[in-house]
Amino acid sequence: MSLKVLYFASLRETLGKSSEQFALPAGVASVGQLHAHLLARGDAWQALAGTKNLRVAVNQDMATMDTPLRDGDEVAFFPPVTGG
Amino acid sequence: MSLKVLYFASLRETLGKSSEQFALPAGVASVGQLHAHLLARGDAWQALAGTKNLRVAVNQDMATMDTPLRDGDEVAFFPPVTGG
Amino acid sequence: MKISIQTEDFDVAAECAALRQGRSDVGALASFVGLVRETGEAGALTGMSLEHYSGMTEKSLSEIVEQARARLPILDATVIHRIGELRPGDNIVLVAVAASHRGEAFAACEFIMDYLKTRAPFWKKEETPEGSRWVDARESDDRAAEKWTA
Amino acid sequence: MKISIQTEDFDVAAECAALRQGRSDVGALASFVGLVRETGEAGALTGMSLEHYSGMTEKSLSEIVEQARARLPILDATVIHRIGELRPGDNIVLVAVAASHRGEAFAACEFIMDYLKTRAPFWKKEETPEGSRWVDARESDDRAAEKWTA
Repeated sequence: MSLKVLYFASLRETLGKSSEQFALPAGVASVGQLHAHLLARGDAWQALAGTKNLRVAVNQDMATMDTPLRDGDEVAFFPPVTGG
Repeated sequence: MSLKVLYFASLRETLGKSSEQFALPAGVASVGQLHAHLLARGDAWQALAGTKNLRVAVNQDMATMDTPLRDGDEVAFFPPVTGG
Repeated sequence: MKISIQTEDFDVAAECAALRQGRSDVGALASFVGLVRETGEAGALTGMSLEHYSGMTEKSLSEIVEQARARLPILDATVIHRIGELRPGDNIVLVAVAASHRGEAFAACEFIMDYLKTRAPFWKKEETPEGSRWVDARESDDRAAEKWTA
Repeated sequence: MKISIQTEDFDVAAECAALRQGRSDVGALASFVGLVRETGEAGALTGMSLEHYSGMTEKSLSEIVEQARARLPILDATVIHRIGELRPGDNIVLVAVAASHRGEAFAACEFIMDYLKTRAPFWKKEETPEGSRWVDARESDDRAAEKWTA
């Protein structure tokens, strides 16, 4: 299963990248599992756990840790929004 | 005691005048007494009684029938406002 | 505070710009424009005339803006109301409020409009193909003004 | 409905005029402009940069306007949000709503702003003489949005 993952704002800066495309290992089938997979990279990726009220969107709709993932999905992680 | 009395909108049209200056007879010392005095003129002046929710201002402040009158006051009668 | 009763039209952008001019603390500008609709209480409109009580109108609008300031931490406000002969689609009234935050700007703008509608001495007369008629006051406007004292 | 995410400034008067264009039923135009204040959470500001999630932003704003329409009898609405580098005093966001009556225009304009603030994927970074910092989300914005579901 291949996903596009996006990072915004402070998270983008901390991780040093705004997006990546990668093939997921077997067993990663939900946002929560993707989150754990990324955290396991260590180092800067702890920012995903350290961001207060981390938000996630799947295919540009707000999602939760339980949201299932499908091949080709676009997943975005970001801090609470501050526009307007 | 001399007063200036103003009429606005439908009341002005029905009465055929926008203002008048006149000396009040003794005993007319409140808005309610002025109102009764004007009604007693008969004819078109019944419009003062017939105007639904008639409003009155004394010296450009909203007033009631109980508001006392003083020499030189400006009294205005008008229907409910409809600006904006 | 700017209060103006005028026959001429107004420029919303210019009035909003004037409210910000020379201030560093404006984060929110709420504005409202009321217009002559093509259809009124008496059907299709060909025009509208607006009468007011000169002197009391300015006093009344100033008091309304002062009440808004007393209730809400706003920075400045402008009220412009046109009088005389207007055509369908014409602007009637502008209320613009500058504040640091949006909640206060919205609330003050709506407060001023609700009070203007029920307290400022203006009267509208609608002109239609069948003749002209004075607009009746609306109970919904009274209710809108009452919500601020609840 | 017009939704625009852009680096350029906007013209409030032109956007309001466009909302009325060709319509005979507009009696009320409520608008809101949010601006960069000279003082932010981190003290005096020298600038601000606005990042967004291209694609989701437009989708999110369209959905917010559709929700406003579903709740309130409004005629049309425009939302413009700037992105990129802004200076103190610059416009950030415009929400303008056309309706027949003022109550709906005010409510829809405030609803759209409250939802935009808490749901549309924009992020502000403030620049100060001491450096730059991402703006924290405010609890007061969450409460403002929650009042619409009470």
